[in-house]
Amino acid sequence: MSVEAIWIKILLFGACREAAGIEELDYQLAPSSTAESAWTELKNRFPDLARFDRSILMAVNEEHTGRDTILSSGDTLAIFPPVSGG
Amino acid sequence: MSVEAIWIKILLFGACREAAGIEELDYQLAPSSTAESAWTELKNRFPDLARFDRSILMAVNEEHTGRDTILSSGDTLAIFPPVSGG
Amino acid sequence: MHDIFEITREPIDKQGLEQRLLTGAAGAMVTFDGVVRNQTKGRPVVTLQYEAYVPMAIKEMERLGREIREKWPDVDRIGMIHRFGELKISESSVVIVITSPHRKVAFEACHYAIDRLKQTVPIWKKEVFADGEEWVEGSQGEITKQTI
Amino acid sequence: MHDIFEITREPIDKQGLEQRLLTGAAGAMVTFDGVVRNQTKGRPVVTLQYEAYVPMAIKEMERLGREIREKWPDVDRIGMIHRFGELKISESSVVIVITSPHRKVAFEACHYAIDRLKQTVPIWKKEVFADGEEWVEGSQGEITKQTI
Repeated sequence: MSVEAIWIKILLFGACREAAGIEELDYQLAPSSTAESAWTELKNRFPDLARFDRSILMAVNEEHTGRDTILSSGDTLAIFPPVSGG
Repeated sequence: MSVEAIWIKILLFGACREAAGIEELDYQLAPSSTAESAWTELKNRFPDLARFDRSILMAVNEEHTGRDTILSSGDTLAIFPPVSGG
Repeated sequence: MHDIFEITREPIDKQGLEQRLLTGAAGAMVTFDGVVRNQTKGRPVVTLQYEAYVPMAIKEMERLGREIREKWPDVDRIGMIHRFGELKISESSVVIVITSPHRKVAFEACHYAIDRLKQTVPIWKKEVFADGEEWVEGSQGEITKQTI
Repeated sequence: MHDIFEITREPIDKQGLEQRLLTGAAGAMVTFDGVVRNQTKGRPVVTLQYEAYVPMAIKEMERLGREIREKWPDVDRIGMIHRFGELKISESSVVIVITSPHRKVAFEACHYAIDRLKQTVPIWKKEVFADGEEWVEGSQGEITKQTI
């Protein structure tokens, strides 16, 4: 990875957290990585996440966001299934 | 009044009660009198009730009823303005 | 069925009513609480005075309960308490609680219940202002049309 | 504005929430209380486990509050408390209170609030049965469409 690599924090919730067996990770990514590319790396590391591929939602810094969002160093990327509170 | 006269109880509520200055009366009526005829007699006795003529509602024995209901001895006739609870 | 229909002079025990109605079958409880507002059309209200034809009011609430169960068979429990006498600002005049497995039925039935209660249950209120008092006019004719 | 948005592990103090929100301007208070049902599709439930992304959940509830005030400017106060952790049958997972001068607005806004909360606020629940457990599936895609 280049010297301009970015560090982000990834949070997992609900069934995603349970499938990965972890709720929080610090992650190094190439510059200009998208939320989607972070997800791809995460799936490689935790293959049980693959089944959520079509359903997951994402938030960056506590705001709902799309998968094509470009991440910056210090961002918190949350990945979770559709919400089911109430 | 004939020997077959009927006795009913009349209850007044809300603005009607206040206008008549009374909440309960025992009343003697001719046989086969209607609720409407009881109301007419009541207005004669308490002229301040006349202004409610178009708006009053009636109940006989605690059931909403129309003005043409024929009364029987022992009935309770309640007369009141449109309800405004809640 | 353990529905609750009451007319009382005492302050309404809303929490108690809710607890008496809650069963394991309920997933949603919707509560309507009618409270005394501090003004009517800009005119400050001092108190509201409620008058009830008590035995008939209870019968009409029970009738309304049956009507609700016909329209929304999924309703689990129904509770209605209406207070009478003199009420101060922010005191509750009426509380209606509906429970059901899912929320849509509870919302619809509770909204319907208070709308109908205001048309059919024989209770009247008078607004007391600093400089006078006025009976609140009910909406005329709706009882006749719908319940006789 | 003194609206209330909270996420808590403790039992929800519904009565306390209602009291904190009641002002003299209110004539109607509508409260939605979501409680744990004893079964799902006939299968007995033992407990529900709720998980929340707390800081984001608060932000989303605040956003929902702003959305409600835009749609219903007559709303007086908004309160929402969602609980997380392990909940038993008949315990409240979420309570939403809306007050307004008149009842229609309070009913509509409260119903809308719980519908939207279930689409946008990052909270998840798992049903625990006697013989296993299952995450409840949320309705997908509705957040994306409506809030981004």
